[in-house]
This record gives sequence, C-alpha cells and structure tokens, in this order.
Amino acid sequence: MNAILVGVVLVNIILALLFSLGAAPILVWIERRVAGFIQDRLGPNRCHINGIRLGGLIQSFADMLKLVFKEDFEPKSIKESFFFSLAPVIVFSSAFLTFMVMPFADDLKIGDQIFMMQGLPIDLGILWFLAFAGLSVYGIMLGGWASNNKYSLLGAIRAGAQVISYEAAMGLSLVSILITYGSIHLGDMVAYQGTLLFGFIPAWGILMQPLAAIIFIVTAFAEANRTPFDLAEGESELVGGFHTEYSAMRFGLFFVGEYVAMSASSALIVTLFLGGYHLPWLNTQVLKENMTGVIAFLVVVIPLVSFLFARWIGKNNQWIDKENIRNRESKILTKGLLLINIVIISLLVFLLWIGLEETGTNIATAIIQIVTFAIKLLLMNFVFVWVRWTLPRFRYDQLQDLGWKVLIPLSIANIFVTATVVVVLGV
Amino acid sequence: MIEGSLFPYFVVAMILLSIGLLGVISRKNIFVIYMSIELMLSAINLIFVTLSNHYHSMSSQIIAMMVIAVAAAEAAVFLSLIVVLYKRRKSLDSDIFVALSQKESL
Amino acid sequence: MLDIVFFLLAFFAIAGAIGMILFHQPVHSALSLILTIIALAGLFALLSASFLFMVQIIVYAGAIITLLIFIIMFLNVKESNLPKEPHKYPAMVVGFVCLIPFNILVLRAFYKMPSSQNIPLETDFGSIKTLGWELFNQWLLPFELISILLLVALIGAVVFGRKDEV
Amino acid sequence: MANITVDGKVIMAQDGALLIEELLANNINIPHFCYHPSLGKDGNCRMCMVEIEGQKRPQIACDTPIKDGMIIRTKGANIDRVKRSMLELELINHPIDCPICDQAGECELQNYYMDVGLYDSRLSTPKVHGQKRVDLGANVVLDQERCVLCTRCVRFTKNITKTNELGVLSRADHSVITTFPNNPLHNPYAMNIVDLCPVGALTSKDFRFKQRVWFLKSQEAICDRCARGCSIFVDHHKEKYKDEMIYRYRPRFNDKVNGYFICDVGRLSYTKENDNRNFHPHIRGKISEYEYAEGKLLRLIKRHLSKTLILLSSTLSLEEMVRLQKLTKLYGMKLSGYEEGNNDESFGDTFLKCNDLSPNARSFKVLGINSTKESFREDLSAVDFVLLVGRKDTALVQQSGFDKSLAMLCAYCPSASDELELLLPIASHTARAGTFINNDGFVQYSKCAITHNSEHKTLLELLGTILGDNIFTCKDVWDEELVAFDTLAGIDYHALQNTSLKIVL
Amino acid sequence: MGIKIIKREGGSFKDRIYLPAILSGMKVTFSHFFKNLKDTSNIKTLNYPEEMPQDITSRYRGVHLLTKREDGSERCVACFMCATACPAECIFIEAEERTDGVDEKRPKIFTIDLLECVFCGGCVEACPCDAIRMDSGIFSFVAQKREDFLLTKERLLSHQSMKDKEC
Repeated sequence: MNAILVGVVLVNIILALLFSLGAAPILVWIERRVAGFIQDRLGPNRCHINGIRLGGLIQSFADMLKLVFKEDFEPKSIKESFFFSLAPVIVFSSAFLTFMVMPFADDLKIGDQIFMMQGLPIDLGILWFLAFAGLSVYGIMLGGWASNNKYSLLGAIRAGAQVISYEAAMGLSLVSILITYGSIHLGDMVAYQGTLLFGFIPAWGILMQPLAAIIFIVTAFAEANRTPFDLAEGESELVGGFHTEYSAMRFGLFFVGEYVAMSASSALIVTLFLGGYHLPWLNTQVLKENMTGVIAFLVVVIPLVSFLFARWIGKNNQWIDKENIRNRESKILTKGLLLINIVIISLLVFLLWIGLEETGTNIATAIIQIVTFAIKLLLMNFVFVWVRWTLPRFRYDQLQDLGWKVLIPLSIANIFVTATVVVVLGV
Repeated sequence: MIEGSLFPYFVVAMILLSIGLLGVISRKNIFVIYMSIELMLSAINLIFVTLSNHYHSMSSQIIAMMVIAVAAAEAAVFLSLIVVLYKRRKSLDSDIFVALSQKESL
Repeated sequence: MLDIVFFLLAFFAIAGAIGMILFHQPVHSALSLILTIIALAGLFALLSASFLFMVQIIVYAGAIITLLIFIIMFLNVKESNLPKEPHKYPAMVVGFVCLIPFNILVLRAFYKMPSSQNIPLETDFGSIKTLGWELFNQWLLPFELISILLLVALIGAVVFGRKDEV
Repeated sequence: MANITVDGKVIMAQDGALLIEELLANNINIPHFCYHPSLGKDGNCRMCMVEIEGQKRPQIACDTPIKDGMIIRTKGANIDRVKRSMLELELINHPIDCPICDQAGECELQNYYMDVGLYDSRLSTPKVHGQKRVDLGANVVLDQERCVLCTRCVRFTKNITKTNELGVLSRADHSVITTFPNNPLHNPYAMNIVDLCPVGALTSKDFRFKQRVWFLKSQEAICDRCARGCSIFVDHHKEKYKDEMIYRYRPRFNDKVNGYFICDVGRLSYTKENDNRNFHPHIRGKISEYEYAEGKLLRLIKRHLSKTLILLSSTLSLEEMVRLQKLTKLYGMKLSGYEEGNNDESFGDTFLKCNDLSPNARSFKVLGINSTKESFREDLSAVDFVLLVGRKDTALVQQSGFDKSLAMLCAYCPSASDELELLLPIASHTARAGTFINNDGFVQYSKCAITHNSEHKTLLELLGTILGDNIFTCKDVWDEELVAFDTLAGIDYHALQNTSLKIVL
Repeated sequence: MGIKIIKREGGSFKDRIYLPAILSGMKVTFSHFFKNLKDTSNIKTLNYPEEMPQDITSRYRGVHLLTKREDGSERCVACFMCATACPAECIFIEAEERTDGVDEKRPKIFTIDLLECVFCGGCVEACPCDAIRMDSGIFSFVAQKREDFLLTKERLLSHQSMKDKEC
C-alpha cells in the first residue's frame, strides 16, 4: 500500500514538473514555430541530433544548453548582488509553485485510498494561485531595482503597478466564479463543470460565466506579463525591461519563469473555465461506466490520427538537401509512430480482452483525464502564443485605464448579477 | 515539547511586538516606522491566531482578519500621505513632519 | 518535525524583524519585513488557520508590502534624502532594556493561562467555510464597519493623491 | 588719401598704392595667381581683372595705381565673363588630377573654378603633357603640367633668397619652370615656394601624399627651433584609432618677426613633436603608472626640499619658468638655467635663422633666473637632488661630478633612464600653450595645445598640483604671477593672443 | 477650400468593446498559421545556406571591391574621397608614390573595416576614378576573427564585380 502511495505522489510530482518545467522548452518551440507560421516564415528547424529535429524542438534544448554555459555576467554597477541573484529565483519558484496545485485528474481511488492528483495535495485551491501570483512581482521588482539601471527600474515599476492593479480585477472576477461553483477548491469546480446544463450543454465555466471568463483571461495575461501586457519588458522603449542586465542562467530563470507562469495561468484557465480534465459530456462517472466503449473508440481513432499525422510528416518534413542526414528524419519518425501505435493498440486490445477491474478503470480514467488536461493546457498555451503574435502592446495609460475603469467595474457588476441570479434561483 | 503547548508562539509574538516597538522608538525613517507598526499588528495577529487555536474559537481569527483589513486601509492612507509629504519636503525624516498641523509651515 | 518547522519559521520571523529595524535603506527593511510576514504566514498555517495563512500572503505580502516597495522605488529616495540617525543604536538599547519587564509581565500572564482543552481541532477548523459562517453570522456589523473603513481609506488616499491639492 | 568706390562702396585708400592691395586689405575677393604681397606685382596671370569706370577694357588690379575718385567693379556679367575666359585659358593644359594633387583643398585654381561656374572643357585638342615629377632639390618636387606659370617661385629665388635657381624655359604652352643645369634648388628657405605656389605644381617631398589637406586642423604656434620664434601654423590630424599626428608646419604671417616665410629647418622640426612622444613614466628604469610617478615626484621634492636643484630648460615657456621659480623660492630650492650647446655659429644667417638655438632664453633675464656656469657649479655641489625640467642633458650634471638623486621631467623620450630616480613625461611644445620671448624681445604666445592619447600632463598642471594653488592655465599665471614683473608691464594675456609685443630686454 | 471632415472611427459600441476587432485579428493570424501548418511548401523562407538567393542583381550593394586597370593594377589613386565621404569612417588609406609611370599615387594600405561599414554606398558615389564599387554580389560576409573583417587591399582587389561576371 505504501508503495502505491509513494508511487502516486511521485507520479504527481513528475507530472507537475513535466507540465510546468518540461513544458518550458516545448512552449519556447511553440512560440517560435507559431510565430513563424503566423508570419509566413518557417521558424527554427535546423538544429538536430543525429538528424532528428522534431520540427525544431531540439533548438530549444540547444538554447537552454547555451544559457547554462554562457558567462554569468554581472555588471560592475550592481551594488545589491544578493538581491540581483535572488530576483530570478523568486520569479521562477513562485511561478513553479503556482502550478503545483492544479488538478490533472479527478481524485484517484486505488483500493480504499484516495489520492488528489496534484503536485502538492493542498486544497487551498484558487487562493494559492492568487498568493503566489502576487509574490512573483517581488522577483521582477527586485530584479529591476537591483540592476541599478533606469530601464530596469522603469520596467520593474511598470510591472509592480500592473500586477497590483490587475490583481484586484482578477480577484473580483474570481468572486463571481466562486459564487457560481460554490467552492474554492479546484477539484469541486472541475466536478461542477462535468455536469450538464439544461441536460445537453457541458456546464463549463466559459458558458456559465462568460464575462468573468473574459476578465479572468485578460488579467491572467497581465499577471503572466505576456503581450499585449508585456510593458515591463517593452523592448521598444525599455531595452529589456527588468531583465536588461541579466545574462546566462539568471536570465534563463526569468525566461523559463515566464513560460511556467504562462503555463500556470493556462492551467488555471483550463481548470476554471474549460472543464478542467473533463472531456465534454464525459465526466468521471460517465467515463468510468463506459470505459470499454472509450477504449474501443481509441483503438479505432489512434491509428487513424497517426496515419494522418504520418502523411503530414511525409509531406511537410522534407529537407532541402536529399543527401543530408536531416532527411532521414521523416522515415525514422514514421517508423517510431508505427511502433508506438502497435504498442498502444496491442495494450488496449489486451486490456479489452482481459477486461478492467475497478482499480484498472480508475487508473485508465486518470490517464485519459491527464491526457485531456495536457491537450487542453497545450491549446490554451497556444492561445497565449497566438494572442502574442496578433495583438500589439498596450500603452501604459491604456493598460491602467483598462484595469481600473473597465475590468474592475465590470467584474463588480458581474458579482452583483451572479449573486442576484444565485439568490433568485436559490441554487 | 512544543506540540500541545502554545507558549512558544506567544514568545515569538512578544519578541516581534517588542522589535516593532523598538523600531518605532529608535528610527527616524518614516518608512521604517510604518513597517514597525505593521510588524506590531502582525505580532498581535499571531497572538490572536494562537488564542483562537487555544480556545478552539474562530472569533479571534476573524479579529485577526479585520486587523489585516485595517492594516490595508492604513497602508493606503499612509503611503499616499508619504508620497505627498516627500514631494514637498524631499526627506523621509519623521522629525521634519512634526509641523504637520501648522498649515502655513508646509 | 513540526518543532523544526516552528523553530525555522520563528527564526526567520525574528531575523527578518531585526533586519527590518536595523537596515538603513528602506528597501532592505521592506524586503526583510517580507521575510517576517511570510514566516508569520507559516506560523498561521502551523496553527491550522489556513485561510489566514493565505490572507496573510495575499494581502500583506502580495499587496501591502508590494505597494510599499513600489512607493519606495517610485519616490527614488537618494542617500542624501534619508534621515541621519545618530542615536539609533543607543535608543534601541535603552528601549530594549525598558521593554524587558513589560515582556516578562505579559509572558507570565500567558504562561499562567489555563491549558487548552486537549481535544483535537475539528478538521475544518480555520477553513474558509467555517470562518465565513462565523463572520457573516456573528460578526456582520464589524465586517460592514470594516468595509466602510476601507472605503474611507480609499477615498482618503485618492484625495491625498490629487494633483491640485499639492 | 584717396576715395575709391568698389562695387558701390566707398573705400579710403592710399593714393598711388596698388589697387589689389587695397582690395585684399578690405576683404574683397579678387582672384590672383602671380601677385603676392611679399613678391609684388608681375602681371602675368591676368586673373585679377576689374572694371574701372572710364577705361575701355578691364584692367588688372595688381598693376593699377589708385587714383582719387576711381569707380571699380569686381563683379558683374562682364567681369565674370572675363574671369571665366582667363580661367579657361589657364586650364587648357592643366591636368584634371585633383584626386592625386596634394594641393586639392587649398588650391586657388580649384577655388576660382568653383567660383566662376563649373563647366566642361570646350577643347578637343589633346593637352600638352609635361614632366610629372621633377625633383628640384631641397625637398621640392615640381609637376610641370599643373604649373600656371605665375612665376612666384622664380621671383622668390630672385628677390627674397637672391639665389636665382629657378627660371622659365621654353615658349608658349611648352613653357616650364626649371632649374639650371647642375644648379639644383639649394637654399635654406626653398620650401617656402611650396606655400607660394597657388596650384599643385610645387609640392613638398616631405608632406607629399602623406595626408589630404582638408583633414588637417591648423593651430597657431611659435616655432621653437631657434631664438627667432617665427609664427607658424601647426597642421595636425587625428586618424581614427590613431594618435594625433602633426603633418607639417606652415609659416604664419607676422610682419614683426618673420613675414610670410620660415626656414626649412624650422619647417621640418615638426618631426620631433611626433617622434618619441609616447613614452611612459619610469621609476629607476621601470615603467610606472602616471599617477604613481606623479606622486613619486612629489615625494622626491618633499624629501629633499632645500637640497634640490631645479635645472630648467630654455625651451620652457615663460609661464612655466615663473611657476618653477615660485616653487624654488617657496621651498628654498636652487634654480639654474645653465645650458650648453645652445649657440650654433653655423646655423644663423641674415634673414630669419639665428645662432641662438634657445627659444626662450631671454625669459631667464626677464625673470632673473641665474644661468651662469659658475652658479650652476656652486648650486650643484650643495644639493642632493637634481631635477631636470624640459631637458635631458644628464651628461652635463654627471660630468660635473654629481652622483646623487637625479630626476627628469621631459617631453621627448631620452635614450637611457636607468640611472634616473624618476622620469616623468610632460606635454611637448605643441601640446601646451605658452609665452616665448624671441631674440629681438618680442613676447609671443603659442596657442597650439594638441591633446594626445597619452594625456601627459603639462608642466603647469603638474606645478599647480605640487604648489596646490589651483593655477593651471597660462591665463591664470599671467593674472596671478607675471603682472608682478616690471619688464612685462603693459603686456597682458589678451593682447598677446593675436600679436607679438616688444619689450626692452 | 473646403475642410474635409473625416469621420472619427472607433466610436461605435462594437469598436469600443474591442473584442470583435481582436477576434477578427486573431482570425487572420490563425488562417495564416493553419495554411502554413497544412502545407509548409508555400513559405518563402530560403533554407540558407543550402539555398542561396538567386535574385541578387549587379545593383545590389554588397561587399566592396577595388577595380583594376587594363594592366591589372589597382585603379585607385588614394585620393581619400571615399574616406572623406564615409559616414562611418571605416576606410583607412595610406598613400604612397607610384613610380611605374602609370600614375603618380596609389594606396599602400587600403583597408575597409566591415564591422564598422554601414553599407551606405557613399564611397562609391564619391570615387572619381570608379575604383571602389559595391557590386561584388557578396551579401554575406562571415569570419571568425575581428581581424578578418578588415578587408585589405589585396582582398578588395580579388573580389569580382558582378558586372564583369555577367559579360
């Protein structure tokens, strides 16, 4: 039993690490490739390990490696060396800790033990996110202040004012969501979203609380310092903003921290508004009941998707020079895909054949929900990237106007409306 | 030895309270004075929360929460006051602000 | 285990507080105050006040001290604008000596307190639900008063911050 | 006196003087090649045409005496056409090799061509080619094609140096300037013809192709080669990533001292300003930081104080000397200006060069600095520490039997420095301003102060630090110290800026 | 003259809530993304250095070259016009006397610091002898050391003009 406990906790921690830290290079890659495609360019596609490019994903690892081995330069003008080093650590760790409470799947029941599928099994839920999102601004402000550089300081002050003002709107928009769900626990919220509205529409947050969803998504962009709210590092006017003076891994921590924060924001948006780990119309209970059908469906769908993907690879993953080692990649990838398919399909068929017990069903449900959550997370991250390469940056007064004059009144109005509806309906 | 006994929490709270008092007494930097006051409020909060744990009563926690709310209100007023004062006097010395009531001296 | 956690948190809280009153630069003081605040939040968590733990971090660390640091940076205080404090350490020593009897008095009172009932706390003690229930049933009037206080403080801050006032 | 009207403006002029002189004196632009104030009129270039009321044709201004009531036009369609025609004539055989020509940028022909209106040649006949590189001797190279035959050079050798090396050979458009067989240009003022030549025909072998003149910046200075103290321009330029280089000295008109000319030796003495300038301070033969060496100098002086002899050079400026004198008086040091080998009987002549090679030895007399051999010997025997300032003749001191501490402040790198306690570089002659008194008693101010990469301090700055009285510039020295000298009464710093002032020695 | 009053845009409710505009912008970017994801062959990116740009004309302002006379010697007479015209001051010339009878003067040293050059073409305009040109067609100049970016006279002379290559 104890082995199961350790195993599940380990799996949880590894998953949290994978979704946050492991996502960083992938997100960097997505950012670059999506930017490339949106702008009719290719994006990074050159870096390879023995011919394997994975569409340019290797480039991210190469860049990480570069950041690790670069000279960790500290300008002479910096007097507060300790705070200068501390700042990226704060940014990174607060972003990282934020992610730790996101539920990847419904509570897992093995035997008679129930496990929360989170990195840290704390049921503080949404408050945890608010707390650490607020702390991450210390890193930015300290970094900017300790850099002893006017650009950095301006960037830090901008970031500070921005986070303080948007936190208010974010908290207020959350209140109406809390009223709707009637809980602060993320698990309860996701469970609520597994139910059906009027019997046929999934009761996802974005449908229940569209206004709160918009406000929350906007403020989440601002909290993660992403375009169109990335004034703290507005390179057109502030060089690099708060991280102007940083280099090597200290810059790397800021860099990764930004992506982890973005990932955490995405995870929260998914959890609050996009049904969390639920597939539409398939909440945990339904999924468990129809596990056989789902597996049968997967047996059919996975090879089909893989086949289409292999065709896409064959068409688009050619290298200009036919003799080059990089040109072998398509064949290797196709073969690899085939191998994975055979393994997964045979496993699934085997499972279908022997039939699943209760624990097996629970684990299978958890796996499906984790995959669902991962896909939703990835799509939400894609939205972040997509927005970045579509929208221009705000001017600073516009940013504050939007925060104080639009979002806060709107969210307060939303609270009123929601509360009224809840009281009237007597839910 | 600690578990079950809440006395160490009171000790910590009293030490923090004393340090806050010392800060108010000895420092002239108006920011530090403000922070010392905040520290004292926090120390009192710790006493309240410990008492709440001691008496199994939520009321002390609610009082602690209200203290935090008062601290937030204080922060808003105090910081806006400091900004105005600093812009006029270019100093953070609390001795300079003794003439706060005399309008013509500002 | 909990003892170690308590000692660590207590150490950080006191170290932060001492640093706060000793540092000359207000930014350093504010940063060491954060250490105290977060350590105090940890102590709250140890006392099973989980909601207050979050509130402490969100409101104190996340908002008040952020605002404080923001203002310190915003004012761009130079070394020459900081007050000279020649009597800092003597005043502290004198204050310390004066405070010893007071502390002993208060701590004796706490020590004499009847020991707590040795019943374990309810599982949801300090959670948001129980706290909210208590707050909106028995403390409704103080809660509203606090709301008014916050509103007044907000208006006061806006009035101070008005340009034509200066 | 006569009243003349030039372009509608009435000018008071000397009756009977040459018209061109008065026009140039009134800053009226009048093109001319052959006329030169020091050489007089010749009237062969015909460039200085003006219209005179009452005369049928345009007249040359350089050969027209002024009469009262003359009405003259230097502008207008007619005169422009005449000027243009003259220029076209000059340019028939002139090669278009301005890119190669050293004169480009300060060429009068180029300027007039630009003034008169750019046009293409109307001639289809080929140009007459001459020799491109005729070595006339004495550092002068002639390009016969570029010559406009103004004969300034010929007249210079005839009238000024009276050596008559140059003449005009052949006729019509084959006429060339040349030397006579076996009689190359050979006189100590020969390079002045390079300055005289209005076009690029005569170029200096020394400056040839070294630098384009439009890059050069000119500063006024006084030549320190001999006691004459001719006025010169220092032409210098700082190329990117390189140090300031002085490319040439040019004579600066000064009617009191040198007129329009300087001697070739003085002209070529600029090389000493470029060579051996960037050397490091040495302490006992080891390279040292400048600040440290400066501190060492201070310590050496403090250690010895009244046991110090300061041997100053006659190349120092008046200001530096008076400051050194103040230093010695303040601490009871000895001061001597005794030098050997400053008199070269073979150097002088009757024109500009003089036998006395010290640029500023007269100042010793003005300030009352002892420069006799006897007192030098006497002082030397009484001291422990000798500081050579601006000079490097350690041999003089050592031969006199002195074997104690020896330090040196000098502007040019000496050969050996091992036996020296301290060797500290100071700014050289063109790197600092200063006042010099020439052998006729003219007090002259040399303004040229070029900043070099090495950033060696000037002697005045060093002394200002040592004395600690914040007097660092020549102006301050004049205001604070030099006013006290009776000999210099009536001379002040501002008056010196533009003129040479005579004092009675 | 009538004053033309242009209607101020952005006043309507649809404009003021911004979201439709944001969504339409996102639609545009997504359509690009999806088109390129579906078929990367439409992307115009060249896989440099495997693929080289083919559209460099002789008017392309590339790395400098020094032209030669018929006898193969340098055309440059070291007149410093290019150095005078250069806004980046990246041309370093040292002149010397030329004694072979072709001309009088030539550059002993002619160095262009490509790290400082801004490729403005001012030197080409200024040259009276058509001695310096930028039509070498070299659009990329790579080196491993700073010294290698100092183009010496020999290297400048060795660059081939596009115009010469064509004929």
